[in-house]
Amino acid sequence: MNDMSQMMADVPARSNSLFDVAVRHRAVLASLFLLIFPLIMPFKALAANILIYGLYALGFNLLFGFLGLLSFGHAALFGTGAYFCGIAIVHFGLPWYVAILIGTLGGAGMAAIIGALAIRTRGIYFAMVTMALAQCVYYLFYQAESWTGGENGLRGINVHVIDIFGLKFDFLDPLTRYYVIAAFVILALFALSRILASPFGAVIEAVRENEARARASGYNVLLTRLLTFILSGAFCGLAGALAALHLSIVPIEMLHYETSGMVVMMALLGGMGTFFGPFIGAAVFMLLENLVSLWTVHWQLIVGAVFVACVLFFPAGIWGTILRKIRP
Amino acid sequence: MAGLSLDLIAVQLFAGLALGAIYVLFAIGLSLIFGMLTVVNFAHGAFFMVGAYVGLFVLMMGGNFWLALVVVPLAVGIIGLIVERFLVRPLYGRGIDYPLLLTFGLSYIMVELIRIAFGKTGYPFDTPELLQGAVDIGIGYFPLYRLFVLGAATVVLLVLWLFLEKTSFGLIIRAGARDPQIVRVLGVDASRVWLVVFGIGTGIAGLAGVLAAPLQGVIPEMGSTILAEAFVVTVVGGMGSIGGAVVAGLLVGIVVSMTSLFAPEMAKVSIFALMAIVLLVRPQGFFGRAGLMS
Amino acid sequence: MKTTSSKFITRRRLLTTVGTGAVLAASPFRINVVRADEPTIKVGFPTPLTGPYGTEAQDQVRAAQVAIAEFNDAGGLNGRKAELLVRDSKLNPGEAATRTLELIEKDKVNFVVGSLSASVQLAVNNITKERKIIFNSISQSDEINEAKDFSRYTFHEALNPHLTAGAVGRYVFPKFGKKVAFLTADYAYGHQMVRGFQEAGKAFGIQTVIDVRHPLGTSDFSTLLPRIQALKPDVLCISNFGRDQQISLKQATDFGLKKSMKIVAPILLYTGRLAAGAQAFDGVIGGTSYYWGIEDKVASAKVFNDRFRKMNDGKVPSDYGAMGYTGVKVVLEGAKAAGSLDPEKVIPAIEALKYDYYKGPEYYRKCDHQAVQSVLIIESKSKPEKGPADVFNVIATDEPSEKNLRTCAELGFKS
Amino acid sequence: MKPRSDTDNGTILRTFDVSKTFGKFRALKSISASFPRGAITSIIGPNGAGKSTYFNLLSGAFPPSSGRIEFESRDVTNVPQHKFAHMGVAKSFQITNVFPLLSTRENVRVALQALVSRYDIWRPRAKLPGLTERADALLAQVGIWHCRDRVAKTLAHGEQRALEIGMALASDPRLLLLDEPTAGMSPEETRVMMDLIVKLAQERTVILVEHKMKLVMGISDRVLVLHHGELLADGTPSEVRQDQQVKRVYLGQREH
Repeated sequence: MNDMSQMMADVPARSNSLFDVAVRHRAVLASLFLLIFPLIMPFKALAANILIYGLYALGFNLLFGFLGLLSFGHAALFGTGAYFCGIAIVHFGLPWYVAILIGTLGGAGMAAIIGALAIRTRGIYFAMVTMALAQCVYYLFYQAESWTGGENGLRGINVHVIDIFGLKFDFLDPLTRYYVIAAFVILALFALSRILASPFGAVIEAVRENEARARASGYNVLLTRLLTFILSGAFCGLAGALAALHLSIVPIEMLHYETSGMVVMMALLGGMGTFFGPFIGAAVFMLLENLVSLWTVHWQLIVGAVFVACVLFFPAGIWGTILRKIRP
Repeated sequence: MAGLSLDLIAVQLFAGLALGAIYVLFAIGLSLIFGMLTVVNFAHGAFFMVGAYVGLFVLMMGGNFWLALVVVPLAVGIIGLIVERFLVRPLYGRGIDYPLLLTFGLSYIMVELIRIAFGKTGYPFDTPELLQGAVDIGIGYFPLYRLFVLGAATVVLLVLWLFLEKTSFGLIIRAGARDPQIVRVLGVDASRVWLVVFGIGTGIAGLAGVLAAPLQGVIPEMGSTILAEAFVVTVVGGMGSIGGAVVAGLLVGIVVSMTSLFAPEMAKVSIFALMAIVLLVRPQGFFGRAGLMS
Repeated sequence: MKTTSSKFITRRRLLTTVGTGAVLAASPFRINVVRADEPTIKVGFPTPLTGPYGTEAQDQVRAAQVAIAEFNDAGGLNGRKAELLVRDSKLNPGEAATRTLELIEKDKVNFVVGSLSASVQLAVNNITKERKIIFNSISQSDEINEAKDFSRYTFHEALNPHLTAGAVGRYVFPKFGKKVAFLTADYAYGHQMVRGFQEAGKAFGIQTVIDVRHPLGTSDFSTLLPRIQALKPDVLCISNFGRDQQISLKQATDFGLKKSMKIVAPILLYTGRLAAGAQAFDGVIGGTSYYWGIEDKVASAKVFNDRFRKMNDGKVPSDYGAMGYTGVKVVLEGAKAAGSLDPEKVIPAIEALKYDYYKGPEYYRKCDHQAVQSVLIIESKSKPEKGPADVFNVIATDEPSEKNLRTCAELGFKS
Repeated sequence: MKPRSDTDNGTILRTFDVSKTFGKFRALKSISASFPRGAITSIIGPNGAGKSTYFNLLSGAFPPSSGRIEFESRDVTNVPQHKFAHMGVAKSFQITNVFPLLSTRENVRVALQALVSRYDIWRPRAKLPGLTERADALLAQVGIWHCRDRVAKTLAHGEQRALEIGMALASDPRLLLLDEPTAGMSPEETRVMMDLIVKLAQERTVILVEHKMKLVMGISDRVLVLHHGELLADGTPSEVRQDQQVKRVYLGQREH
């Protein structure tokens, strides 16, 4: 994974070049960008979807890009977040913010279960175990029809008003809905930036760089992997919860292994192991799909070709390639 | 349980074996390519599908099923050669992620190209007249064509085994599967070996596709379902182990047929549960080498 | 063989296209460019152009365009023309919901019509009802009629499983016997079909010998069929859809099941029959909302078929495709009757419609907005006689009647 | 041979009848030995003698197949590797083993951090007090402070080995285990390394595995000789030098 690791020394250092200042305030810069983002997108719901899938890819990237573990079962974390959030609202009538919390915890909890089982395997086997376990999760939610709606999906996650400190926002208004979702994504960006800059962030890096050395230095490698997987699950769970609120439904397809494969594509397209890469990957992927599918029903051909070209010629991904160019 | 009898269980077991033979046939190429090239070929399902369509094309051009059985593995194998030479080869030495992702994207392209050429709807693919109908196998009736597929799979495995065990090229391949360095030491152009292995692997996938066509018709999406099943077979058997793929393929067939009998709605998830359990107990699969790819 | 390689455009050209923002007219499914003069009536049409039902979806679009053309040729709504905004739902409820949001929030459509598959239709319905937009669904499900998912903005032009399976059951059970086996796709649609068969079968005293539930998207039924064969039922009801149906019928034929039992499917798909071939479907009895062959007996079918043929190089419409026509026609005629696009006025207008657009008389039941309509009972021919489209015989017609539907109380509506 | 009956104060590490088998291969056969505190003990032996296996058991890389290991009178037989650093045991690897893409200073900082913060996901790591200063001090101690800002993989071989020892020292270990610290080094680099080891041994116990017998005789207080997985000799350098069996093994080696 050398190619990817090349651009990973992404830790804010104390220097005052423009580049380093930008890196240190990356979450702030991203937040500013997200404010104007919906205005340049074809439509608001797509902008919100890009945020949600971007966050999903971000969570995935924490595990894949930063720790170096390729999971093919992340749909289980994303989907569990969505279902838990949806079920909290539909079956328990809980307020939206509690539902988001439950969705986030659901993603983390599912990660804890899958992680505890899979964490001892590595490489391709880790990818396969996570895929198999995610399929079992799919089946579980599929069969629990009275809770999840089964194949029909969960409907009725109807939140009309978002109430924050007495202020009421119309959640059916597309722009408002976007900003509410963006607020959570921005929070997540800050959290992720902090995690990466934290002592634990250094441990993640150390384990990716050299497991044996990390172990000899006194780090519990398995526990580090598990905790990273759980953190990744929390981000993906939050993304799922936001998706449930955004679309007011949870389709069973969210748990499908294609949803797991998609996030791998997004992360690679954008540049794994970079902070913004997955987000950019998600944006490019979804925009491409959106634009091309307006123009031809054979959009998968174009998406596939772009992807293959990316693997062959830009292994660092879009953002990774840009970073290489602009990094002093 | 209504209608359970020993005969039924015997038929069920047999059906499981026959189904397993198809899994084996499909997974063997995947396993071969992985063992030799450490490429996890996500486009394997697409090669399978292309095989069925090439077979269809042969029929449309006025050929018959038997001709298709010869043309398909050659044609698909050649596509495989081209893919290896121009797409996969530049990625050797860059870890397993890149070939995996490349073939993932490639499968999108192949499926879409087939849709463009043949349309989105599937086509019927009639069972060759000689092999139509069901025959009494002593424990019940079984479609003649499925027996034929079982036999064909056995023949392919036998030929592959002879090739690997008895030819000098096979020896190089086997040596290379154990230690890729050896091939270079032997003074053989390694890239030629990889090329041929990829061609053989995809050729067998194509053959599996044309053999499956009379069972289920052809449709651009037909490769995606079986790909998941083939991964289960390959992983359970131990990635890169051909014997493992055979054992695991038959086992998966039997697991599917037994769950079909007692809890049919769980038939699909049962194989993933099997894979999860096997991997948790024995992470390298039945015959896989420990530590490979870790 | 259909070749559409002319649509293949190089990547550079794509980039130019995207760069200049011009959307090329390379496909009939592009967004129509909005005309500047008078705001048109916009009908949003999410449908799965990509995915396994792409053929049906394309047919739905073609038929819907017939309805738009008719409306515009007849002068529109006081001169206001209608246009169809097609979006690819990719057969994914999440994508369908996003596309529906686009249609409502960005394109400001007046109506939404379409969908194929229960999950997609329920997803679209959840979006439209929240935003008080009229949605006419043209895909089957029982849930959409139920109080939990229904809203007054929801209309259901398609058949529903209860109605379809009931109609087929009422025809089949008295003729072919009481021992019934089921092979069912394990999801709501399949379960509802079985329930429909069993409810209809009560009157005939049928006995269920087994209900084998297979996972959705099964590509091999060889491990499921021997058991059914061993039980020797009189009738085997195969309740699944699309590719599952094609493969299960093909493999049931291979296993020789047709020799000892009558195979029945609640819905026999026209496109499915074309894809799977005559051999697999031979002799199978099923239901359908529409088959072009009724044009000899039903005048409106003749008119519709001819318009469709004229706009589509002589092709005939498929069952699910034809519903794209009525689905759109209903909302536009409703608007015309109301003289307005205000949903609150259009809803009572549609509720009051008594129409015969393509298959005989229909109307919407008040409580659940289900189109009360006939179900055709068809049998697949062993080989086409009059051209490749001649695949079914219509052997009976289950006439429209509210008593064939579940009662409003059963659906959870308080009277 | 029985372990010497030193008091626990005098013995830092002991093994009781430890064996290790890999499949059918018996790499180590029932080794009992004790390691005196404050001394430099070398484990020597020809290739395939089981030195590295023994070293790995002592450093907790994997548990023995049978037998027991005690560190400061505490049973550590099945204690996982990552806990050794916290008990006061540190090791360097036979093949160079640093974090290749991190800077030299960051390498040591990460090692230092293991003792103060491992699972904190919130506070900025830059704010952990004193880590950078201590990292710089350690780099100075092992003589590569001038390389502090370079990416580790660009260091020269000898510098990387020094860095490794610097990382091992991060936990301020009472016992330092070194696996062939001079492997692959030039004579000049070797001399620097040997001086460093002697200096480090003034404050802690050192156990080192070495292939080159001559190198360690001069600096070791005790020497263990392994041969075919068995303990051949155990004593001061001069005792070992006089041992007939050792002579035979090593002379025999040279003859080949």
